[in-house]
Amino acid sequence: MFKKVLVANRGEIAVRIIRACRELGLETVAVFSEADRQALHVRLADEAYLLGPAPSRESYLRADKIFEIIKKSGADALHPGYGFLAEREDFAQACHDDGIAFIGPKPSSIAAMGDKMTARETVRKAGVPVVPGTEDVGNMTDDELLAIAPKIGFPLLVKATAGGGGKGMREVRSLEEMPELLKSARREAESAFGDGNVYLEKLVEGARHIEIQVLADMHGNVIHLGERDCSIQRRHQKLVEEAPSPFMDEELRQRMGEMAVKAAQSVDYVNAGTIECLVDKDRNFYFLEMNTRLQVEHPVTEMVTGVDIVKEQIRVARGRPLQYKQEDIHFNGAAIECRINAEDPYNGFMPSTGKITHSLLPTGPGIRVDTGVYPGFEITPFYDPMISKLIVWGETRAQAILRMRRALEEYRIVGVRTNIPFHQTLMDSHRFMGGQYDTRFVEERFAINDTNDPELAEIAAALATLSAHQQTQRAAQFVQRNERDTSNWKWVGRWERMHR
Amino acid sequence: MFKKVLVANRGEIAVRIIRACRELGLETVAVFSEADRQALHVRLADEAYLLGPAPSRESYLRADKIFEIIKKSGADALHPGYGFLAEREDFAQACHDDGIAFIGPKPSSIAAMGDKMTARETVRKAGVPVVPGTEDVGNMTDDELLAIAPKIGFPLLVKATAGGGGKGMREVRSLEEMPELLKSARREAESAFGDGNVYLEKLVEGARHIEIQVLADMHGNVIHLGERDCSIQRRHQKLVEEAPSPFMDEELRQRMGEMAVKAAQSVDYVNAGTIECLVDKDRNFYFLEMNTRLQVEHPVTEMVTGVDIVKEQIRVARGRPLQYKQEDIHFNGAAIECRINAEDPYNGFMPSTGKITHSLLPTGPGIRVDTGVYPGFEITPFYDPMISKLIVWGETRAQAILRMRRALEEYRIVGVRTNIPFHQTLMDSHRFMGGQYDTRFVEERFAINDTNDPELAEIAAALATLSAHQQTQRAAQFVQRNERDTSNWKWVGRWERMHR
Amino acid sequence: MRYVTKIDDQEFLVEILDEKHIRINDKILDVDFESVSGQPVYSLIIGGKSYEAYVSPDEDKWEILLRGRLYQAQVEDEREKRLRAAGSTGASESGEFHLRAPMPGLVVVIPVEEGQEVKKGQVLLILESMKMQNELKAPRDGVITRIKVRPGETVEQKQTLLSVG
Amino acid sequence: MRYVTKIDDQEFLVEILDEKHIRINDKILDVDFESVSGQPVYSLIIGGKSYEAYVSPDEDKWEILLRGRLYQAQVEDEREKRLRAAGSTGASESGEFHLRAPMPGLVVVIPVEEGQEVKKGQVLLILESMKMQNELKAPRDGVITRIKVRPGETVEQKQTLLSVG
Repeated sequence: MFKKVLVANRGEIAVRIIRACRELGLETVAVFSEADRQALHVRLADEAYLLGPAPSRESYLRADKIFEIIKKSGADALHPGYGFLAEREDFAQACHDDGIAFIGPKPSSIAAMGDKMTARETVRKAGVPVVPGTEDVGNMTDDELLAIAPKIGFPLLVKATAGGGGKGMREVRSLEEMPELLKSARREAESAFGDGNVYLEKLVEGARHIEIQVLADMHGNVIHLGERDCSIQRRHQKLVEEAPSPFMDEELRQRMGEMAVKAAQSVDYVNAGTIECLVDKDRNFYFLEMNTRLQVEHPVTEMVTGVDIVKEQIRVARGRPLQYKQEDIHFNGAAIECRINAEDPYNGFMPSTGKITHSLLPTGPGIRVDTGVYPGFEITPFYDPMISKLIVWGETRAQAILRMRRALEEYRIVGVRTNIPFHQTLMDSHRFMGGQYDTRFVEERFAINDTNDPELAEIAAALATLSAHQQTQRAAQFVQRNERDTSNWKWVGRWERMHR
Repeated sequence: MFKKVLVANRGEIAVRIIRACRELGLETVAVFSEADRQALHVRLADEAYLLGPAPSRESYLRADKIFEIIKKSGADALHPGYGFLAEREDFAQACHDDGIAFIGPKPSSIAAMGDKMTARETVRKAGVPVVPGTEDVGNMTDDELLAIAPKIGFPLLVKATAGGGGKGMREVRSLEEMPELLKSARREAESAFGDGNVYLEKLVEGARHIEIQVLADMHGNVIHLGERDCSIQRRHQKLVEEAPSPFMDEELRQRMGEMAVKAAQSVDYVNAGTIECLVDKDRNFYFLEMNTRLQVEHPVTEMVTGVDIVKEQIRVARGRPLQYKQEDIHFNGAAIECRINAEDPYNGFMPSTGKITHSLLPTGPGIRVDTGVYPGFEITPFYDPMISKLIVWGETRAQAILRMRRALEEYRIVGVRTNIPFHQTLMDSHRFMGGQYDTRFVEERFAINDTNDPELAEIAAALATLSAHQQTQRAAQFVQRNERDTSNWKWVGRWERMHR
Repeated sequence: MRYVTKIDDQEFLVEILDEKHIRINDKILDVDFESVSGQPVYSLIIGGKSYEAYVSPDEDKWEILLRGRLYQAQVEDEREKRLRAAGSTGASESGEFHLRAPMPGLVVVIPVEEGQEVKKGQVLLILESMKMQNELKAPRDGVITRIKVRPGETVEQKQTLLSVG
Repeated sequence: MRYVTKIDDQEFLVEILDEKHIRINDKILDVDFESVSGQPVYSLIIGGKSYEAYVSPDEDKWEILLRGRLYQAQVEDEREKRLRAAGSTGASESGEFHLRAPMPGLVVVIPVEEGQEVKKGQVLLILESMKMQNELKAPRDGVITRIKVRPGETVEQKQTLLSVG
């Protein structure tokens, strides 16, 4: 039974894991890059060790350094979080070889699901439906892919076999544009995963992205915690997730739940994992991939089931049987998560960096904020732009949406631009409220709010004018004072005070 | 059906109510004193109006001003929160007379329960057990009270008939000290409630303070939401509340629940209210008083029952029947609330004022923070020192305590002293963990942590030395630079920069 | 002090009467305008209504983020406006456009060449930052006059990358 | 630089070796010491362990609030300490004590008079603030030498209320 957990990650998920460990009485070891000395996970952990310079390849991806720190700190378990080393079979294997409990699945399960092509084949053999696409396993050249593409039919998706999080993914509408898109997909995949291999999959249009959370222990028990609807995406990046899916009914939930358990069993799965599916208008579902790790969006499931997924991961990794049987899992109310990214929704969602000078978190009943940042912290260009997750729970989906609206309206982050206005517009949109959306909704049928509410425009005009006036007045005062008193040091003193 | 709610309060409770209104689609009107222009309730409300200068008597207690603002804003409902005008029969009546929905009980219920002596008599007649004490109703002189006291027996409590929140309450151990204590109790009661009248009650020793939350609608439905244990008090001020009580069993809960419903019915109660009781070692319970309003500690009940008490208050005030029947109320897990006060636990819990320069809220699963303050806000001496409430939920009481510990450890408030270290010591105490406490625990058997952990003392020494060293170095650098470059303006510029 | 403030195509005549009153077009309103915590977040109570917004200057405009909407306002005092109206008659705004890095990052690809004609919305450069490949696009039609960086180069925020004439 | 730091009755010999190393008594440790957000909150990573504490000067001491415990430390550099040891021999600390208002408030009652003897812990003054009546007590035995305020008077934070000789 391990006692000290190294958290091989950063940001909100490192904080989330440290909190779970602390609540279970386990010691925690944080690792950090030079850019993250003051990051929240470093501040909250019992121990903290420097990995290296800011870029991930020189810090959070340095497995060798992490093993050094494991030795130095005496950690006997490791939680990889998501991203970075979370889905590296060799890394998980190295943990096992060193007698370190890896809080995640077996290396063989990671391998089986990590290569997306192999995964498709494995679950297909277990009777799980998959999206039509390339069926051979192994690296394929551009020429091979270009030859197969017409057989699958357009539109299709180029996807990284080592993929995840939408990276290295491209939509292809015709054979002509395919060579260029293959190149950029491989480039992004290479940069994100160190593996430029890609495969093809039919693009299922009008589909929803629905995923099933599973939990499995070392004693053969596998349960599912229902679904999350993650169809609100932009450039294949999830932006909003909710549980339950407004599209779901009990019969489909049961069918998909059984499928997910079967898929997990097909790779002898242990710990928490997620089966991602596309669900078309006719409620046919297709396996997309399995994420063999904790997901960003796990809190929505926690809020409707009451299960603390991270604590359960840790218990399972300690060899304990699952605390719950399938029949213990009940769904209560509705939860929604908005990913708050440091990016400018009014400027093509361009990432925004800088120091957070001030923030005000929404709080109160039914609100949870998972964040790794705080006022004074600097958002650097080295990592993911997601700086926090705002999760709300309501007795009904309508109440959750209303609560999310008020929480978004309250949330202040000063110093970087955020996509909060995007979420506000989304929560106001009738299609979202009606649950009428698919994975193309944001890109094809949604625009950030720029309608001109005449009353608000007048207020905006007042705000701008008062600000401009204040600026003019200050400048005038400065000149006046300067005229009154020109002794050098007083002048400088005032100038300094004004520019603080 | 009203549409615009004036919130006649400030601080965290005003924020709590504004949030509930917003989530129900109701407009909100805030009122504020000159000290509260930048308070969170003013920032979050749809409308905001100045009441007057900082002292409560010139602002939040000015019913006349509030009625002016009701007219000006067109508000058609009023939520009084707790304290201030919440339990003033005349104020509630004036609302009714003006056609304003008062979100609370009928004036007659407030009156019946507001005079604590009358309340005792009323519920006693309805068969509810009360603590032995003065039985006559009406103002009593010191001489009368001194004559009755020996018959009740010492120790006893002097209590304000218009009381609440421990104000105007004094413990009396002997007849000799009684005259002085009567004087100070009357003085405090006069200052807090504008009514110096007091009565006497036997002091039940070794008792727990357990209260039952009730909800009643206009259609004769009355239910209870179980108990809260509020025995952790200092100077009769609640500091920590939890639900369920570790002392409770199902049989006692049922008996007390029935009693609470009966007590509410005895005054024809509508809306949310709380029956406060003392429970002795032998599980005998005695009615203390009924609070005819929302309580500070309502969130712990919300977290274990899933009922949003404030929203339910509003629904009931709109004439709707209760959403829940008694059999719909289930208790899930355990919740604890710590009241975070701006006071110095290392200096006799002396109130602490000043500007909050920085804060970091604990967040993550199972945490709720209800607060009215934020970085940049000034804590003034005019109002209650409670600046926020930290509430946690856990699957079990043990998990809730562990979660509260990690949340308290994370919570940072810079600029004022807080009682967080008190709560940390409490959460570490074996007696609290074991549920072994009564209302005297904090004052008689508890000391703020000052044990000298040798490892931590060494760290403290390192921190102090490094801080002192840094200060010395800075001063030295300043002298050096000044020697190098003595031109006036640069000198001042540096000095200014250093003292920012 | 009288100002003319323009949002989209709408003009507001705003007069600052004193510290607590302004006139917008024909309405006189009570105002109470304060920065929150010394930040570019402002609380405005106007005619009893309470608003809070991010307000920041952006070159010659003010940006106001209010209730999830972004407004861009041009504020001129009346005198300035009269002067401008009397003087230059709507000078052409088709000068050279300089594409600057919106954040620090790594130049991945520059799919255009100097002298090449480009269309509005065409990708001019791909910049990697925060693990994302960000496409920087042409704000209008034009010709690439100058490219100042190369693929593989690390650039600072606001560094000029290329120019469109 | 060598310091002698005293907490309660325990002395620690702390030597600042360089920016990243200190010696405490006989142990040499890696340190990484930074203020968080420019606040009097410090993050200290020492020998791999991560701590965070509020650190603030309080007259001639340092107060450190660490993991829910308050430590008071006296830091002297070795030279100072030697000088002090050589010089004055533990001067009496029984000078006049000035009771100051710990916060702004209203003086309600002063149950003592000038010239009166008081015991440690005896109530000297009741100050109303934050709706509470706060009892200010004598920190030691003594005699009231001077009372500077009256009941009903509003006082500022740190204002001297009375003196005990």
